[in-house]
Amino acid sequence: MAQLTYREAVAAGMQQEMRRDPNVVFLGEDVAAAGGVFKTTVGLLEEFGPKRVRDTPISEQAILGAAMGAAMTGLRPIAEIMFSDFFAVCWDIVANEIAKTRYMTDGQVTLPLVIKSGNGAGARFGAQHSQAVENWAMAVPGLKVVAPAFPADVKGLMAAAIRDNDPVLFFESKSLYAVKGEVPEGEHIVPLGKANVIRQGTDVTIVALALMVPRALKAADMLKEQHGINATVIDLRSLVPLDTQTILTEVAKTGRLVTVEENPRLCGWGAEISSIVSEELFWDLDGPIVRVTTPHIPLSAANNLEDMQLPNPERIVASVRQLCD
Amino acid sequence: MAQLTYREAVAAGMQQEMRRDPNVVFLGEDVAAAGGVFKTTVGLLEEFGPKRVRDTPISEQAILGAAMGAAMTGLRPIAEIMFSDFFAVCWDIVANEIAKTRYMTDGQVTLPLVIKSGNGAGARFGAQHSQAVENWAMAVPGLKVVAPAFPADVKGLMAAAIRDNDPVLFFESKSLYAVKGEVPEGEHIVPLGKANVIRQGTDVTIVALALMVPRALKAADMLKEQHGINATVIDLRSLVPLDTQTILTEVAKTGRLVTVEENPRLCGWGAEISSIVSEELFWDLDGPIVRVTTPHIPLSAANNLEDMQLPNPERIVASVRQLCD
Amino acid sequence: MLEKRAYDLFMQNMIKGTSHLALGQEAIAAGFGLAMQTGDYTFCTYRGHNHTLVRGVSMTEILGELMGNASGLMRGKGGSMHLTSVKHNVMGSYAIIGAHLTIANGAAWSAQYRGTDQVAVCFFGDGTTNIGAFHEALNFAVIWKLPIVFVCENNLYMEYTSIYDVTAVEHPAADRASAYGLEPVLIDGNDVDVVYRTAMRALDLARKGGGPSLIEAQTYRHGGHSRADPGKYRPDEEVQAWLAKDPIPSYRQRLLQLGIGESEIKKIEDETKAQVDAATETARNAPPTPLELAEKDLWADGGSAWRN
Amino acid sequence: MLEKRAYDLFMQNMIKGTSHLALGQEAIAAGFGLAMQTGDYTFCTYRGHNHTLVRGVSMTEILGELMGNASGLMRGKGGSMHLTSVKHNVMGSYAIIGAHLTIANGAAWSAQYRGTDQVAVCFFGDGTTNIGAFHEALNFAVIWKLPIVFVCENNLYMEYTSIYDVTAVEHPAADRASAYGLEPVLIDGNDVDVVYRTAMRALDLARKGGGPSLIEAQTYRHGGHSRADPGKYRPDEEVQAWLAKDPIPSYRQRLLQLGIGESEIKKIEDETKAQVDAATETARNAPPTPLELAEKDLWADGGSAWRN
Ligand SMILES: Cc1ncc(C[n+]2csc(CCOP(=O)(O)OP(=O)(O)O)c2C)c(N)n1
Ligand SMILES: Cc1ncc(C[n+]2csc(CCOP(=O)(O)OP(=O)(O)O)c2C)c(N)n1
Ligand SMILES: [Mg+2]
Ligand SMILES: [Mg+2]
Repeated sequence: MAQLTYREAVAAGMQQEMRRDPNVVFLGEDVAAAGGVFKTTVGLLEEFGPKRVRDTPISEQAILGAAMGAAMTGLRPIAEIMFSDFFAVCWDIVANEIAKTRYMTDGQVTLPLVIKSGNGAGARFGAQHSQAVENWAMAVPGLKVVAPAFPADVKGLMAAAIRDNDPVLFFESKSLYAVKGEVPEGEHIVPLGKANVIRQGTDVTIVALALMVPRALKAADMLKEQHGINATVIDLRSLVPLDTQTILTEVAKTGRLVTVEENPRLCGWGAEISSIVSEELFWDLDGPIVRVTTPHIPLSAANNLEDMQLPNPERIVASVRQLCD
Repeated sequence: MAQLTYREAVAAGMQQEMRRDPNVVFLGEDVAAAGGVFKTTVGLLEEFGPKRVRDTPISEQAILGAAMGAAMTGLRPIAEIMFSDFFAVCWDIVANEIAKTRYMTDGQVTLPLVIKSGNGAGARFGAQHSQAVENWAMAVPGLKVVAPAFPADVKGLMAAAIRDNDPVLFFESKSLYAVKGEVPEGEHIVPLGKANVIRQGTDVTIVALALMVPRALKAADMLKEQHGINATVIDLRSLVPLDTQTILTEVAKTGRLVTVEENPRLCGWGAEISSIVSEELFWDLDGPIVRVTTPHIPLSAANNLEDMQLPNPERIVASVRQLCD
Repeated sequence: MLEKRAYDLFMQNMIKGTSHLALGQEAIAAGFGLAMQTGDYTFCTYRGHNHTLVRGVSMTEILGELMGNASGLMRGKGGSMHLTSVKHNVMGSYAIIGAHLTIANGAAWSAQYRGTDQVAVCFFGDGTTNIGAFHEALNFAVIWKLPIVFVCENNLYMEYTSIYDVTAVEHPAADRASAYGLEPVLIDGNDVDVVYRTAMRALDLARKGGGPSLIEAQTYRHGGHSRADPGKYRPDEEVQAWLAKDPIPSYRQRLLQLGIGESEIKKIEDETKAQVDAATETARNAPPTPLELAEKDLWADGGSAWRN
Repeated sequence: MLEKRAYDLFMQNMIKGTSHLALGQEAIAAGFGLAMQTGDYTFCTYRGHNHTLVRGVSMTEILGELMGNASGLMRGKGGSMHLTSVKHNVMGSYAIIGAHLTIANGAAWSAQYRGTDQVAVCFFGDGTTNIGAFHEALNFAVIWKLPIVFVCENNLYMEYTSIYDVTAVEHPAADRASAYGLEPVLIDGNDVDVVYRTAMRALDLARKGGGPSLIEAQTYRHGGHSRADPGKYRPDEEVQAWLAKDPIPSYRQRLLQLGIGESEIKKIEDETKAQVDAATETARNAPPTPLELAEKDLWADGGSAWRN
């Protein structure tokens, strides 16, 4: 085990797979010489050279198109979209091309590629550089969607994403980049599509993702200490494939579900999970399913406003208490 | 009352408002001289002239950027995105610029604009020209989202959208363009954000949108005739603002809810409504909330596959029966 | 070889029935089809039936895809706008304007990375030059010196709007070559020999590591944009003038002048017609696509599950 | 007038504290600010503090927005990258590369439609010339003959990558003008007089219905891309050479040569410094943004309700 930051774990996962497979290549804006604007890919150019680690112009469509065409023809590219908000300038390549081509070609084309991106809020970057857009990706059939919360999962899921034969969108939580954690040193793989039950409780199940996971854990501690409420906390890790089994199993035990999403309220993954649980576990529920989300408004840049907009432990606690009363 | 097709009703709504307000202008690909590739804007060039009705290059970002800039500075533009799938090539202008600018500028900028687009499946166009993407829009705070099912609503909601001071995405159901219906002849406005209870039942509430509305109605008839089940059918008409009052009132009466969505399963508007109802009407529900959707796969071009993928009356009937048994 | 070319030409003229035809534009597909090597990649548009055919894909599979049944190239899952045959290196027909230029770059990059001498050839229309992806793709290809040939088939119209009304320069591709440090190449796209020679030069350059080319081939589509379009927005004289330049009769004429006998040509024409008839028959009688295919092959594991 | 120019220059040099500074690029904002008329529209980027200031927005409001409190232009709801002051016709600072070129077109179109003589001026960086929206916006502006001036501030770098490494031509904007039927205009962006004269010409052309211009102004940012960036990727000699061309001392020199007295200049400098100090003080002591603002002004009705 090594202590790595979340951002170092990104590079560690990529490095592991680039060492293993010479067809893994990497491209993006400022990713090579500069090691990425978030410093998630420091050292890769030095180790793997300019043929495999490449800086690009500010041309997101060209970046993802290149990744797609390369994936169709034998490479396993990783592309970086610097801030996930910029998916909006290349969404066609993601949603119309990468997501659909295997299906449309009756399986002729395989697209083993990863798109990594800095996602989410908390850094006062304002409404166009702070969005959590994993729900955009989840809404499009044909994309796998991953969003880790801990450095070990960052490394392991990145490696799994690179080995996967389907397109994977890998959302890195910008606000977690500096967080440290234990990361296995040798080959490390965390399979896609497995949620992690990181805290086992009896009264309520809290489902969270990425930046919301530490907040959910904090809330669970507060609930325990201050209110005697015992919460299960699930770190989803993947949205697609979605580990509904784990969710359903845990909710069946506690009879109550609270989802905690960073994305704005409407059509988030929490709604999807709520609808699954309310359809499939209706008779097991002891109370309404509650979603804690960022309200359906853009994010502000001012510290106090942004802090208020994002779900935080206090709001989670309040929601759970209302539910459990 | 006049008998108009859905496509004629589009032009009728635009014409009504263009006559009323000289600041209403219209741009898009092949919309002027050709009257639109779906013939929804025939006659507008002739009546309003080339200064107000303008053909553009294949430059969706430039089209929507122009609409936005014009709206910021005194005009009320209507822009056409030919197929709603093409929102993916200009999603940045929609989701990052148009949706957020009023908020980010603390209300300094007002964006009275409409983006109209041919949406949805049923015409064998294949996966890149058949998507129902109203849930993409609903997921982004700052956009109003409208999707009418009947010619009268097309005219009235188009007029309301044009008069509205916020950006409205107006989704026209391609498969309904040829459908005729009664449309009021004089000035006609249907307010945004009001769902329409088009059939009143007692056993189950079916909520549908656009192309799914006639199918839900058909299903309701079949349920009545073949199974003695009496369904309420709600035509949502707007996703944002969402008429939750009507939904909650009706579901409270029937105790059961089935949503019928054209979009692929994950993170559709049905999930959002399911989550609202399961949170707010938990104790009034007599059974699980069921969502009927297109499965989470791209759409095929072949007749038989596409037909099977889209929700149809038979599938709605089956879902309702399962719920009501 | 000449025969092969004529053969290609004729075959293309015979595809009937649906969607975005390229009648009148056959010389471009024929010229390139002949010039390309087996390993080269084709990327084309919804108007790509010709380009698919010249790479060796069977008529039955193409027609079957247009009809959307089990005989189709993708058994109806893609449809007429998405013809793809990976085993022929037809890496796809794309229906969203501009996207495939960027994707073709990726295939060219992969060839470069893998050290093969494959070239990617990417066909698109005049209207496509005004969308952002065109610009990104061209710049990207040049700075990475990719083995790729961009071919703009300028048929003077986007869907119903004249390219002149919506483009800041006269030659939508050629007049923009310099913006990417490229030479302008403007050719008669209806002359299959000119197309062939131009293609050979560009392919050769790319194969030798000389980077991308951008070719503008002037041509005309005889019909409307798609099945729904009678093409009435075009002046009659314009249509007539271009019909007179139809590459197929012109090339027939040239073959005769070159001494290929009328009877030989007739034989090819008849054979082709017979093939088309047979393919049409086969495709028409093919069974419908099995319904289970709808849920297949979203993922590389062959399925489409998003949950466990 | 000269004084005013110098004044503008100095003011700009004084903004401290955060984000994407344009130190070294002040001459462009100053020259244009002076040339533009009150009704003209400014569209700029996250590196737009100078451009906002020269249109008359108060230093307090700019600094307040950088600090994210109630004294800010948008009371912290936008942040440093989105400075907007509609009453000064500063129609926004945009943070997603390329978008605002298309939006500026819309303002120009509106001016044209309403028959005013307003011009939209749109500032952007060299790196922006490689994104699709640049291409779409330029072509669109030309075919609609919009009253707009596109100003590329070529400071040689995107974020950390040299523009030469990622661009197919030497002059990312000027070498592409011909792709839109425009004249190439390449100027010394550090000479405020040159900028001013060029701006006047382009504005005049646009005002008279002559359509768009595309100007490439060569300049340099003295610091890194943003607060997070020390700018180490740039060769020392390059930085030194450009520091020597700093527009502010150069212009001071020119003013002296033109006979403006040292004391007069000093006076302006001191006044400016005092103003900056005062504004900093005011902004720093402003109250936090009221929390209720978070839910305000998503919609024109002042609220943010998505349901009834
Ligand atoms: C992004 C996008 N915008 C619009 C369309 C609709 N559309 C399909 S074909 C076409 C015209 C394309 O013109 P051109 O590039 O000249 O090709 P041609 O059809 O003439 O071969 C348009 C506008 C599209 N498919 N994708
Ligand atoms: C679409 C998009 N891609 C990437 C970025 C990240 N980004 C912000 S500034 C910048 C560099 C822009 O370079 P240039 O246009 O030269 O402007 P400068 O910062 O030098 O003024 C980049 C890549 C962005 N904001 N938007
Ligand atoms: Mg064309
Ligand atoms: Mg720059």
